[in-house]
Amino acid sequence: MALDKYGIAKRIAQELRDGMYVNLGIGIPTLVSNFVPEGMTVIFQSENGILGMGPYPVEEEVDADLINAGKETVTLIKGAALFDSAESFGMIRAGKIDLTVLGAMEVSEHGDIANWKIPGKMVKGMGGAMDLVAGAKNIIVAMMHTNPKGESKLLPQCSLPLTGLGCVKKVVTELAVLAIKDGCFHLLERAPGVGVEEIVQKTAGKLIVPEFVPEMQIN
Amino acid sequence: MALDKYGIAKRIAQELRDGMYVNLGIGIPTLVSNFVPEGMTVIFQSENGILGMGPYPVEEEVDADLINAGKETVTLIKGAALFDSAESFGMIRAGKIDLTVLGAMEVSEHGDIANWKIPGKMVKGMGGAMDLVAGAKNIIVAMMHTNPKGESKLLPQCSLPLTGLGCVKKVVTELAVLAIKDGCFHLLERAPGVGVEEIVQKTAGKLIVPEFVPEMQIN
Amino acid sequence: MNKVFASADEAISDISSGATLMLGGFGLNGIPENAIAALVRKNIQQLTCISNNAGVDDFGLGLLLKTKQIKKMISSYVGENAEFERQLLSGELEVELIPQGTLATRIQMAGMGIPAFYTPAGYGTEIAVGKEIRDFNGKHYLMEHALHADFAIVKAWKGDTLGNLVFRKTTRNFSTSMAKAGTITIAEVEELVTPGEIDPDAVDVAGVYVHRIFEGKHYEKRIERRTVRLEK
Amino acid sequence: MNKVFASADEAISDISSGATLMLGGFGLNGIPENAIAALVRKNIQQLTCISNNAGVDDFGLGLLLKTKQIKKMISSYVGENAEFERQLLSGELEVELIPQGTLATRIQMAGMGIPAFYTPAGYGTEIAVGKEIRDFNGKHYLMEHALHADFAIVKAWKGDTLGNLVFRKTTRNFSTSMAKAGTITIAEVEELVTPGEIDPDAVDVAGVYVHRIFEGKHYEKRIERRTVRLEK
Repeated sequence: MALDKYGIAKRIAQELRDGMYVNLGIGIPTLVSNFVPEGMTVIFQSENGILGMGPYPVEEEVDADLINAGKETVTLIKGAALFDSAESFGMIRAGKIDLTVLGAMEVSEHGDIANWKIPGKMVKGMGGAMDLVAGAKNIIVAMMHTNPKGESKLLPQCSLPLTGLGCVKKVVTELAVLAIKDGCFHLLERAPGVGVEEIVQKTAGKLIVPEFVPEMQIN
Repeated sequence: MALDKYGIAKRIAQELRDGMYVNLGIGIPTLVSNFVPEGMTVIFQSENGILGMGPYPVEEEVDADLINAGKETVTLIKGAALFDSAESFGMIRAGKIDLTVLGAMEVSEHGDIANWKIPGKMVKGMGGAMDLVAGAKNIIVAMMHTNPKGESKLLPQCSLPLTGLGCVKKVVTELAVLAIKDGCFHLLERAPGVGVEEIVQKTAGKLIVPEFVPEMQIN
Repeated sequence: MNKVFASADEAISDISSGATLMLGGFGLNGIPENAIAALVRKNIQQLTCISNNAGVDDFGLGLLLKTKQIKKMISSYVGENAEFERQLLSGELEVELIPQGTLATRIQMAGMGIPAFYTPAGYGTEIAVGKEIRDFNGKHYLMEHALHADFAIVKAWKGDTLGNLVFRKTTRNFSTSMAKAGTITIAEVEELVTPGEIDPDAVDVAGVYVHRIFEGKHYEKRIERRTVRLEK
Repeated sequence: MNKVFASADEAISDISSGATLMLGGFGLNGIPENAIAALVRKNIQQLTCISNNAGVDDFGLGLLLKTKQIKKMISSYVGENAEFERQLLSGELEVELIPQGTLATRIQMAGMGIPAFYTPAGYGTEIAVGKEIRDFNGKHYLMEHALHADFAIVKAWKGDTLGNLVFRKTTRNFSTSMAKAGTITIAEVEELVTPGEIDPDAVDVAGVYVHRIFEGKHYEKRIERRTVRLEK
């Protein structure tokens, strides 16, 4: 059965390692912070100027001066640090952030990503996405395998305006975990109960399928 | 009579204006801070990371963590700010420092300055001088009119390796105040009792002498 | 040396139509509420506003949009504002979108006297069109230029009469860099104190960058997305 | 996540001969005393040291000079050290002199992921020889590159076990930028505290930049020029 958004977040959380500094985009990526494995220290960065972002505040903790990049009220963990946007993007650009998780409209077999603009629609802006994809050491995309029309979002090349070139290393969808390498998607895992045929059929880009494709271990 | 180093510092202090941010080099320039006119607020920057440098500490105030760019123990005025070297030179480069006063080995009629290197001698380094002359809005040189051999230090062009090109606006020596403009030194004032002939004789660069040259008012 | 102004209206009194302004804040977080209100009252037109976002319909820069005082926005993300969208689609408003890190760094560089620098953000995208592209150590970078403004308007937590500023939590955002990049920098603060009341080690923006300062009133500090959890 | 080391010797144990090091401090102000002593004990050779100054004969980097562990110094001013001068004149030591602001900014840019930038410092001087020169708005600038190091070694006042650092007074100098520029950054602190003891608003260097931290011992904090005035 295809994963729901929590399932995708749980699977991505399995990529976390102790000591990682991680930036999570808006949407499904944000949910990943709920599934940090027990006993592991993972520090979340928010590009508006937080290292050590904590959970949402309880009502009495709400502080208008403390928000995340999604403009939501948040808290700080013990040992957090605050800084300005220039410093924050310096940190990102210098490769100090180990992992960025973000959503996408399209990903190509070359690791290109498009997630900011649909021609003909009102463009809200790229925010920090172009800086994040150009700077982070490792980028995982969390998205649905297909768009609402049922068309594959894993393509030979992106049709939408790009956010970044050749930067995505891994994609986690409701159906599969895929690595991107040497101009191909590589099927690593399938969602529990999902058949390889469905993934093949919904992946428009070149897809390498090994003989045995394990099921994701999600609980 | 030619000025002593205090006289030079006093004359330079007359260039200060209320609200100025000023960086003083090592030597005679440092003395300028002793002669800020009454009722005027002038804030001193030290390029190792101080805005609002105060006088030397009394014995009990000495703090090894607080020095100026000359590596001397100093104090802070009320309303001082501390920062790192990158920030400090950003401030300098962005033209936020209104006036820099520094010593020189040679100054040319084009405003070039040489003050860091003598070929054949041990070179200690330019420190912050090249950044200061390239960044400050206004540069006054405090120096002796001639070198120990009696040769003019105000030259058609510098013979020593340059610190900066076309950046010096004014020179104050033990003999005179001179502006630099349009490729000439312009004699503005002479030290009390010093004759124009002596200044002319000791200035090797092109020198414009007006009909009347007032005496400096120093007390 | 007097940098203290009695009110927002006095502090912005010489800003005229056609000016380029930087306005600090991220969304509604840390915005110069008093100065924005004064700009609305003054009703100057044709402003170019450099700000990461464009406020919401009835707060922040949205107030200046509503009164049609803004000719052009330079931002990284502008998605929270229906009036903005209307003006943009009707051609009344011009928008230049810049990657957030590039925007922050271009402003920072202006305050450091660095006219241009190289960043990888946007390489291979439409942002790179017309820009110098260069390789350093096998990676591609775009040349980007420092971004200046006639006036930078920021809001800090505390400030002293010499212009030193201290910020709280995430309100630093673009404000600290903008404060250093304005030809004239105007700071409004929640609390204006005398020199000596701010620890020199705690200053976020040194007074040298700040030309005018005033104590703001009635901070609303509106929250754009109030997210809470139930249990402690 | 464990960044805490028991001693300077353990923290520097994998630095080997030929490494490029950044060492924080300005003169003797804010230098990593414990790490320098450990480097002397370890007696690794052929070091390239990036540091604004070279210490004095019997303290700071002078200690590493005395034991002839340094192959090359990259500094802005090196004038306080007789042994330095002897080694330089005899050709044992190589020196690269860089304008202080250019040095500080090249280090800062390394920590910001910016490979190159333009600065006016040194235009028209021998520093400009061989460098790209470019005009921006009618002024001449040199292109300068980011400066990296295998290890950055800095000394802060306080630090926590997550690597967050706080500095006192003028000890920030080059240390805050170097801490962000090292491939591996090692910080020694006067006081090592647990997370939560440092106010997040007061952090000078965020923990993400710091890979190893230890509490130093017996800080001497030698003063290079003790200048005092008599009356209060």
